[in-house]
Parts: sequence; structure tokens; C-alpha cells
Amino acid sequence: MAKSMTYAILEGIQAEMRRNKLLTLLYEYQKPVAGGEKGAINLEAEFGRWRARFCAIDEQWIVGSCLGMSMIGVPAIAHIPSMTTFIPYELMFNHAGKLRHMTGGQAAFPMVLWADMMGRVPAQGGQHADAGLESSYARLAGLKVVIPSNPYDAKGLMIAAIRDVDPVIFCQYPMPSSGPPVPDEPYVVPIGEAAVRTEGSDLTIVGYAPQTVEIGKAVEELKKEGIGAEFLDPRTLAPLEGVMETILKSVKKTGKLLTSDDGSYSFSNCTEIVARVAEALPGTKIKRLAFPDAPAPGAPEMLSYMRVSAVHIVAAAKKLVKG
Amino acid sequence: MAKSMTYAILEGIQAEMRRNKLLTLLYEYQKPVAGGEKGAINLEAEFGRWRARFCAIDEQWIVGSCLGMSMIGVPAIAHIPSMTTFIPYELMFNHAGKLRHMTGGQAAFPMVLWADMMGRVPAQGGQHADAGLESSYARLAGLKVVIPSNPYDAKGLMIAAIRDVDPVIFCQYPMPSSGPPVPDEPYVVPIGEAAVRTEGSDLTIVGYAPQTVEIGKAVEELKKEGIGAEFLDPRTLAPLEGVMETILKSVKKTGKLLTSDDGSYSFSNCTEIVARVAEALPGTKIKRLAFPDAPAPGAPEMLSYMRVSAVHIVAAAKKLVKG
Amino acid sequence: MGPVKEVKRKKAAKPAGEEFTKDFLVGLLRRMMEIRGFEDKVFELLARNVLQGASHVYAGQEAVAVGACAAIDQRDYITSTHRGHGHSLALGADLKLMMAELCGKATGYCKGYGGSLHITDVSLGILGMNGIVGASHLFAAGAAYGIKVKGTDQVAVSFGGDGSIQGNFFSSAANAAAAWKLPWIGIIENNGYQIWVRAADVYGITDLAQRAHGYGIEGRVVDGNDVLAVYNAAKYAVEKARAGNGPTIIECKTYRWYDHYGAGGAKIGVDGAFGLGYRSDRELRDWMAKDPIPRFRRFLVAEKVLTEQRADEIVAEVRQAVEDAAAFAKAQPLPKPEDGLRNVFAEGAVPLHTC
Amino acid sequence: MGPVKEVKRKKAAKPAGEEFTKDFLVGLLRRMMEIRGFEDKVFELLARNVLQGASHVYAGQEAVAVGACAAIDQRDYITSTHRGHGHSLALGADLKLMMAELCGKATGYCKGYGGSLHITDVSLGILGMNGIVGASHLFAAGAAYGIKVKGTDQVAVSFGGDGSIQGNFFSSAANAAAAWKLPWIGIIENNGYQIWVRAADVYGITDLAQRAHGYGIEGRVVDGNDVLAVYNAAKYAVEKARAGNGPTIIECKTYRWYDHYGAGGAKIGVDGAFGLGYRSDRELRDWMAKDPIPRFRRFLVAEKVLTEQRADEIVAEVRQAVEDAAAFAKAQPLPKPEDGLRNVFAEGAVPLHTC
Ligand SMILES: Cc1ncc(C[n+]2csc(CCOP(=O)(O)OP(=O)(O)O)c2C)c(N)n1
Ligand SMILES: Cc1ncc(C[n+]2csc(CCOP(=O)(O)OP(=O)(O)O)c2C)c(N)n1
Ligand SMILES: [Mg+2]
Ligand SMILES: [Mg+2]
Repeated sequence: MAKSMTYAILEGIQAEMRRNKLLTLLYEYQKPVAGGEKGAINLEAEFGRWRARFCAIDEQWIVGSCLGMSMIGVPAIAHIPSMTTFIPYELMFNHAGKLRHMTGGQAAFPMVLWADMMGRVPAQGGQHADAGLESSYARLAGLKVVIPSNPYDAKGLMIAAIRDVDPVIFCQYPMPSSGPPVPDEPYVVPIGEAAVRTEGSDLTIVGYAPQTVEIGKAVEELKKEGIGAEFLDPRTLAPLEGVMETILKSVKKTGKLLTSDDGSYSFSNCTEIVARVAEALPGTKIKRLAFPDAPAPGAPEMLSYMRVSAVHIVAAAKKLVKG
Repeated sequence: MAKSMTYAILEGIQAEMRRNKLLTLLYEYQKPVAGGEKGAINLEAEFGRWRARFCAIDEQWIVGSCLGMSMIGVPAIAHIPSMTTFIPYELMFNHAGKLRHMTGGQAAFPMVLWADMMGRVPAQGGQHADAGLESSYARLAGLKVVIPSNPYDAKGLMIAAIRDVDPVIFCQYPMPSSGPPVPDEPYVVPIGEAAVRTEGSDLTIVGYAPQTVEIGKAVEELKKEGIGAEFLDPRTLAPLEGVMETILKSVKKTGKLLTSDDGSYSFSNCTEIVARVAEALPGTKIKRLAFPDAPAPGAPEMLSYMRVSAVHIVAAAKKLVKG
Repeated sequence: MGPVKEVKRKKAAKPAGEEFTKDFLVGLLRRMMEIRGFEDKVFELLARNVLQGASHVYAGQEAVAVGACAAIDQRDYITSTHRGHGHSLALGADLKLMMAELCGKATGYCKGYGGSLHITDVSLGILGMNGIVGASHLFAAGAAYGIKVKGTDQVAVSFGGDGSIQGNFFSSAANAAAAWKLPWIGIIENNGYQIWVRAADVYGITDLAQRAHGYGIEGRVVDGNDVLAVYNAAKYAVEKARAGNGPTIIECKTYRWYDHYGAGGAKIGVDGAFGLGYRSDRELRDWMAKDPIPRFRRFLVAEKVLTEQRADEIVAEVRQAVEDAAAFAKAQPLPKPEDGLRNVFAEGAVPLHTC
Repeated sequence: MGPVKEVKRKKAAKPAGEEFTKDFLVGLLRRMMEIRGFEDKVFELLARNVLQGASHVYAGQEAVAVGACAAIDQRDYITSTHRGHGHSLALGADLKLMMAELCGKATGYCKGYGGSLHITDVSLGILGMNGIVGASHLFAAGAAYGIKVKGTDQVAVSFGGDGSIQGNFFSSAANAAAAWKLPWIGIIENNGYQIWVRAADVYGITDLAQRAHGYGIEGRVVDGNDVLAVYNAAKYAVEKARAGNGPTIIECKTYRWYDHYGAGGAKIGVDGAFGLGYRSDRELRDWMAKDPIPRFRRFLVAEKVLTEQRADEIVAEVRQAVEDAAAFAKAQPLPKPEDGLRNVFAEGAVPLHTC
């Protein structure tokens, strides 16, 4: 059985905790425990409670303390649950993202905010079925934002995030165990590099995390109809410069850009990518699909009507390509 | 002497507090007091301390209590200082923006978050010289965001915000007392309508709040050089549908769009406008000017190097128009 | 500030100056039975995978909701939490509309938008169940401020778990309520766990009511499985608040029978409360022995307020009402898909972006 | 929890088991004089519009910074606030680099990026002055957690005003520090005002140290204008923390002489402390009579630790050092404009977007 997202992430953290005797994980109720073929991981059992600590329901503590300890050279990972993504927003904005600059380079926060993202789950209602929050962080100066779509990228990006001396937001959406097999050894997926999932020359499709599942299906479907889509997964949202090189190269070839997003439409995830393409390559034909600017309703009928699915992507791609 | 931004806003609040005997203002240290030719305004003296209350340094209380009281039919204004804009982010996101939807339309928050925005002030350093934060709010479902550029719009938009049954973020940047004279009587500037500041057919320039000063200068300069710029001020950032009608109409005419922004570049203010134009009008020549994705440094030399000024706008406009 | 006080149940269960009527006392028992009956049904539907979503079952804590809600009137407000079914039912919410909402039906309390986590009936004074831990306290304190502006003698009561006193919201509520004597009553339902985390492992205090003193608020500790003890403490706090004498924080020590949410591990017909890794079955059995419902029933029978036979009848009536509610919910229509775009703002619908 | 304790200055100013050396005592006086001298100069430069930006002048509160910082070592950490000049200087920060930073010069402590609000010297253990009220406490408590991970006997001390105990951060720091006995010392500099807002109007408690008890932390109140009283309380807390016995919160009652920030209303050569609308001149005069510096000087002279003549010499030396610092700062180069794009991340520069 392939490694799960969580197993892959914990495997990466475990390796880094073995390497760096100070690296510390603070969390709430999501135990750093996972079972898999390669044996169970249990970070509290292995590293003790000081280095793998459950906390009160206080995300401000979890993130703020990781900032404080990372400032004194104890690198730290703050793991917070999905409905609390914005509780530490002020901390990341006014402190993590700014203190290096304000102190002329003296302060450093070698920390990772491991933010669980629920995604568009049915039967929960607005507070527990959100997506797209990563873009609020991607806006903020001094922060890096990564967002893996499969266990392989998840492990490699988590290790990259831990080793980075700058604060990194690591966004974990629930994703299936697809993609390349996850090596047991530590490895790095560099921050700032997009992945080319499939090559094609008729149009460029950009999307990440949960939408990669729908895009993947759509790309197969389009292939059957003779349309070659180049599917790019940014994996990093900030800084975006490296990612844009890959995207611009593709759009230069295809002349058409389709983005698909589980987050909301406005001021949002793929907006920045679309705007940069529009600035750099005038004449590009562009289409953005996204969840509407609305909370997620509980009832599954309403929710699924609002989400972008493979069917929508196929239809939009055909329209872009055929006229 | 023309009315100041703050006078105009307080005049609007005063009129509404007289009209609605429950309307309440909570604030921190920024007294709801202003002097002007038409006489001094002092809301605490006029309405008593329960309805115009200073609070502890606790922006969560100021905003959270306004949510709570507005739920029981006591409309409220929460005034918070500039360096604290994101402390109530979670409250506005998970509660103000969602509860109406989650309760099937039962909950209502007739409240205004009056957010002071510092703008790019020199000699303060990153936490006290920020701009562009309105876009983080504009992303969130269920919230309206307005951002006046002169005292006339400020008063009219504040009254519109107070009368709106939905939660509204009212962003006040320090702005000069320019623009149309401010009537003493209450009036409304409707939420969701852009203003056409100057007409022109060579290119469209979009910007708001502090950048309107620079754009205004640039438009004059361009006129001298024979370039007719159409200058639009969105005034509302969310919902954006009405504003886009005006912008698209203009860009359809000019074929060129220049945006200029005191906020940062990425995932930011004018990004959404650019992306919507690119989607709707492929072939448009587009340029975005903005503060870089960096905190504001203290030293004025560094800061002013980073800000967009009229000179930059003129140069970019000429380049767009001439090729 | 005095020390933390333990409010003991009065010998004859009658607070000074108040005679309980039979109807009142039997009403308390019936409400607790309704909650238990509803939650047992929810648990069964979860175990059978008929119900989707995260229902946080309230069984075991009935005395808190019923005791506290009996102390307030129709004019007052409450705010509630992820574990909120009990609070709504204690205020008299309709079993049918509750169940319809849990089933995501168009006629449920929130028209299917909310589900278990957000059941709200503003006409009952419920300002919303809120799935974000601690938020209930801040909104109730805010409503209490609004009451001062209105100049009425209403009160606002918030419910929150032992997890709700930390985090972002409680502190803001408590400080302002203390400074300005707001008519706020904070009920802390200390069931010992925050999911699986023990309160004792993450707090430096044992009696959570002690937290109140740091703000200058009176804090009380009561037996949360004794409906009259909760009622008495709440009544005291409500009267104090109505008289303009400010807030009270009441910690109710209690226990939840089932797991944090859902019916994980439970097979149909087999009790899913036992065998949870983070607590001992023995601890659970000790608390089950203090079940607030039979305890109060025995008391009422002993005090001759009720006969065993009448009590059995109530049990049967409640069971029938719950079955009717489940049948009602099942028969209700689903929401229209496009309605998800409504209720974002008071007017209109937001645009769809799937095409 | 016991009641709030008042730590009284020992008669002979010697805590049990410790003999102060003359050097130590004179050092305390000199540090206080340095802070006063520096702040007087800053005030003058502000009044003359030579200095830009928001300097929050520390004059009047010197005994707090100096007393507390004397109780810790080079290996320990502090976090500071918008009113932070005094904390840095109490740790021995360089007057010249301080002044250069206030003047926005490339050679200042933060290379001109920070200004008054953010002066930081990590080599002195200063984890940053932070302009967001209350954040100092959370970061120090976080550092204290890191100390536990490292397994050293360091401590982390945070300074914060009377305004810093409310809001978002203090509560998170206090709860965790209490639960896990972190080596955190929270110093509350209660100068009675939050800009113009009186603490008494926005809190339900009078002694802010009482807030500690709600978390299970020992809270102490000391005379913040008595440098040895502050030192004794801090020393007690530091030793307790080093021994693994957890956090202490120390409220120092003090007063700031000038307005919240800047030198508004002051004419050159005229004292800008008086005539502020929100407080009486009389209140200020009462506090000026308790000026920590002459008070300690008189004490040292009376105890024959120092002669009046030597004290006058120190005053002159300090004055000279401050003048040298101002001259140094004036002569320093400005930062390069394009450096604003650096130090966003550890490496490289972010792109400019003006063209
Ligand atoms: C701010 C916040 N953090 C985390 C969660 C996830 N969460 C939901 S319920 C819960 C435990 C709550 O414990 P407690 O307050 O004791 O209430 P109980 O479940 O015991 O009734 C947690 C951590 C949340 N909903 N909100
Ligand atoms: C969270 C936050 N809210 C508001 C402000 C604006 N502000 C700066 S200093 C200050 C007053 C601080 O009072 P206190 O903590 O007593 O410190 P003092 O100025 O008296 O030293 C305020 C409100 C801020 N910097 N941070
Ligand atoms: Mg609990
Ligand atoms: Mg103060």
C-alpha cells in the first residue's frame, strides 16, 4: 500500500528530528502518529513530550511559541487544525513576515506553519469545509507558501520547509495516495518550482491540491477528444517568480490558460497567476474556474453544485481551444 | 476650510446615531472627536459612554462585541487602529462572513469594521507603515469592502455601510481634504459603484486611496503630453461585480489598463481587477505597478524608492500607449 | 475576590424564597429525557451511516443545558458550541426541525446550510451554534454589551467546554464583562476532555472557574450532573446580572458518554462509549453511575413529585416524539442546489464560477 | 494560589543571602542615568524635529528596566515593546548604534530598517522590540519553551505595559507557561495609561498581577520606581525559573513622564510633560517626586556607596556619552534605497514594481 499524505509528512519530520536534536513539533489534537507498511511512526514516543507536544485549544500559542523558540535557534513546526487557519494570521503577518526586515536581518524564524486544510467536505457547513485560504498567506511579505498535491511532494516540501531559515506555510489538503512512490529516505522538493504533470500544446491548465484530481480526470478525457492539455501544478504559491517561469513558458506555447480552483474566485488563488500571464503575454485566452465567493453549505446537493469538477474543466477547455 | 476625512466620517456616524438610537461605536484610543467650521463633533459627549465607548487594547473585543451586539439588533461600528487590521481577521472570516449562510439566513450582522490604514508612512518600520490589507478582506465570502479616496466618498460610504444589513469593512487611509465639498446632510454613496475621476480614451488607469493622489498628478502630466487617460476609482473592492462593469466599459474603449497600488504586488489589490479584465477582454495591454512584496522599511530613502509615484505612472502609461 | 465557591445542592432542592412547582420540576426531567432520547437516536443514525457530518453527541451532560436554560426567559440570549443539540433542545427547540437540519433537509432549522454544528433558532434567542471553540463566549458578552445599550434587563448566556477558556475569545469576553459589569453568564461545561486531551495536561489550574478571578469576575464550581445545582447557580447569576451586578462564570463538572463526535467504533446495538483509548472504561462507568437523569428521577419520585408510572409514560412519550422527528426528517425535501449561492449577503445570489 | 503579594524593598536593600557590591549598585544608578540622558536627548531632537518617527520615551520608568535586567545574565533573553529604548540600554546596548537607528542610518542597530520601534541586538539576547502590544509576552514564553527543549537553565523575560495583559497574546503565554512551568518572567510596567486610556476604566481588576492567578501563576506587585525592589522581585523570579519552578508575573507600578510618544506640545527648552488633557499636572508632580534616579542616588549616598561628587561626575560622563552618540549618528551614512528590497527573505532581494 502506498504511503498516505500524513505518513509521508511525518516520515519527513521524523528524519529531520533525528538529524536536528532541537527540532520541535507543537500540535493540538492531531497526534503525530501514523501507521504504514514501513512501521508505525509516533513522534511523541520517539522524541519525548517536550519535542512533540500537544497543547490547549490555543492556536495562537501553538504558532506564537514556535515563532518565539525558532528565534532562539530551536527550529519548530506548528501544526494547527483546518478550521483555525486564520487565527495565527496576525502573527504570521506582523511578526513572522516582518521581523527579519525590521531588524535589518537579525531576526530569523526557522519555523513551519503546518496548516491543515479541510477542503470542500460535505455535511459540515461553512466553518468546516473551507478551501483557498493559502492565498491570504501568499499575499504577505516574508512568508513562503507551499501546497503539495501528493505524498511525494508533501514529504519533499516538508523537508525543504524545515530546512529553510525563512518561515514557511505548509498547506495540507486531504489528498489521495497517488503520484510517485515515496522513498523512505529524506529528500527535498525545492520551494519555488512548479511541476509539469502532463505535457501538451493545445492549452495550459493550472491547478493544485484537491483540484488536481479533477484536472487529472479532465486531461484524460480531453486526450480522448484529441486535445493536448499541459497540466501544471505550482506547488509553491509564494514566492511565485520561479513558478511563473514554468507557467509562462507553457502559455507562450499554447496561448491559452485555464485555471481551476477549490478556493473562492475573487482576490484568490489562481488570480495572481492569471494576472501575471495577462501582463506578460497579452492576447492569451484565459478562463478561471473556481468555487463561488460563498461559504460552503452543509447539504451535499448545494455543495457539489458549486464545486468545479472534471466535467466543467473539460467543457471550459474545449471552449477555449475551439473558440 | 474643507472638511477632513475624519470629520466627514464622524459627521456621517453622528447623523446615523441621531437617527438610530441603538447605533453604537466601540473604539480604542482614537477618540470620535473632530473640530471643523461647522462645529465640533464629540460622540461620547453627545451620545454617552455606552454608545461611544473606548476599550482596552483588545481589538478582538472591539470587533467581536460589535458582532455580538449587532446579532441582537444593536447596529455597531468597531473602530480599530492601523497596526491591528488583521487581529480580527478570523472573526470576520469564520463568523461575520459565514453565519448568515450557515444559519440559512437567520443571523445578520449589521456592523461596520472601521479599519484605520496607516499607508506607507516613513520612519516607522514594517508594522506601522502597511497598506493593501483590504485585499485580504476582499477575498472573504459574505463581507463587503469599501475604500474611499476623499472626504465626500468617505461620508457617503460610511452611511451606506451603516445602513447595510451585511457586515462592511470600511478602510480609512489618511487622505487629503480634496474632492467634492462634503454636504452637512446625510447622503449615501452606494456600495459597489466605481467613480470615473477623469475621462479619456487612450488608456484606463485604476487605483484607489493613497495612489489616487499620484494618479491624479500623472493624469495631468499625461494630458500635457497629449495622452487622455480615463481614471477610475473602484471605491468598493467586494463585491466587485458592479465596479467591473465600469472598468470593462472603459477598457473596451481604451484597450489598455494600468493599475497602481500602494499595497504589495502579489495576490493583491488590483490583481483581481487585472485578472477579470484579462478574462473578459483578451488582447488588452496590461501593466500593474505596486509596492514590492516587502515590508515597509523605516528609513525614508528606502521607502520612497519602493513606492509608486506619479513619475512611474507617467512612464508606464506612455509605454503602454506608445508601444 | 473570594475563593472559588462550590454551590451545593440545597437539601430540599429549594433555593431560598423559591418554591418549585411540580410542573417545573417534571419539566426539567422531561427536557433531559428529550435530549437523551434525541442524542440516542442521532447516535444510532450515525452508527448506521444514515446521518452524515460531525454530530457531537451531548449525552451525559443534559443537566447542564437544562439547568442553565431553565434559569433564563424567552427574552434572553444564548450562544452555543459544536456540542449544541442539548442547548437548543433545553430551550424548547422543535425535535423535528432539529432532525431535519441534521439530515441536511430544506426545511431544517438552517434550511440545510448548517447541519449539526450550526443549528440556530433566533426566535428562541439562540444566537447561533458556533463551531469555533470559544467564540460563543465572545458573542454572548458582545450581546450583553448590546443589552446595556438597549437598557433592558435581559441576560446573555454562553456555553463552552473546558477547551473554551483558552484561545482567542474567552479573555476578551471576560475582561470587558468585568470592567463594565455586563449581564453575561459564562457556563463552562468541564467534561474533562478536549477531544482526547485532558484539561489537566494543558492548564495550570484545576478548577477552571479560577480563571474568572484574574479578570475580577466571580467564579463558581457546581456539580454539572445535578440539574438543580446548575439551576440554582445559574438563577443566582441571572438575577445578579439583571440587577446590574455583572457577570458570573459557572464551571459545571460533568462528562460526555460517547466519543468526541460521531459514533466511531460503535456497532449497531453495541454501546460505542467504551473502549476509547484515551480514557478508562472504569472512569466512564463511574460517571454513568452519576447519570443526571435517573438521579433526578429518583429524587422526584422520592419527593413524591412524580410516580414511577408517570415517569415511564414520559419516557415513552419522548421516545415516540423522537421517532416521529426522525420520520419527519426522512420525508423532507432536499435543498435546491442553486440555493448554495444565496444567503451570502442579505440580498441576491453570488455568481457561479463552474463555467 | 495565595493573594497578590507586595514585594517590599528590604530595609537595608539587601535580599537574604546576597551582599551587593558597590560596583553593582553604582552600575544600577549609572544605567538609569544613561537611559534618562538618552531619552532627554531623544526628546530634544523630537521637539526640534531633527528626529522623525514615533519614539516612545521611557523617562520615569528607568527603575523597571534596570532592576529587571540586572537580575538576568548575558545568556538570557528579553522581549520588548514600542517603549523599548530603556530595555535595550539596561542590557548595555551601545548608545551610538541606538541613536543611529533612531536617525534611520545604515549603521544603526537595524541598519535603518527598524527605527525606534524595533531596535534589536540579538547578541545582547534581545529578541526584538515589537510594536504590537502584548506580542512581547507570547514570544518570550515561546522562547521559554525553547529553553526547555534545549535543556538549559536560561530564562526569558518579557516587558509589557498595563495595556499588554489584554488582547491576543498574554493569555496564550500565561496559560502554557503555567501548565508546563516554563522559565518565563512577565514584567508588567503599569504606568496607569494606555495612551490616554486609564487602566482602571477598562479592567475589572486594580492590581494587574491578579490576572496571573487565573492561570495558576504567582503574581507580584512591586514599587516600579524602586530599582532594588524591582531587582529583588526579578531575582526571585529568575532563580525560581532556573530551578524549574515556573513562571512569575511581576507588576511594577510606575509612571511615564512625557506624552505617549513624541514631544508633542513641547517647545524647545520647555518641558512637554505637563498640560496633557488626560491627566493632571499634580498627578505627574507626585510621580516626579518619586523619580527613581535621585531617590536611588540619595540612598547610595546615605549608605556611603557613593559620594555626591562621584555622582555628579557620572552625570557628566553620561551627558558626554549621549552627546557623542548624537554626533556619531548625525555623521553616519544613509541606507542605500535599493536595500529596502533585501532582508525580506534570508537570501536575495524581491523584485521592484515601480516600472
Ligand atoms: C479554535 C478552534 N480550535 C480547534 C477546534 C477543533 N475542535 C473542535 S471541538 C474541539 C474540542 C473542544 O473541547 P471542549 O471545549 O472541552 O468541548 P467538548 O468537545 O468537550 O464539549 C476541538 C479542539 C475548533 N473547532 N476551534
Ligand atoms: C495590538 C495593538 N493594539 C494597539 C496598538 C496601538 N498602541 C501602541 S502603544 C499603545 C498603548 C500601550 O499602552 P501600554 O501597554 O500601557 O504601554 P505604555 O505605552 O503605557 O508603555 C497602543 C494602544 C498596538 N501597537 N498594538
Ligand atoms: Mg471538554
Ligand atoms: Mg501604560
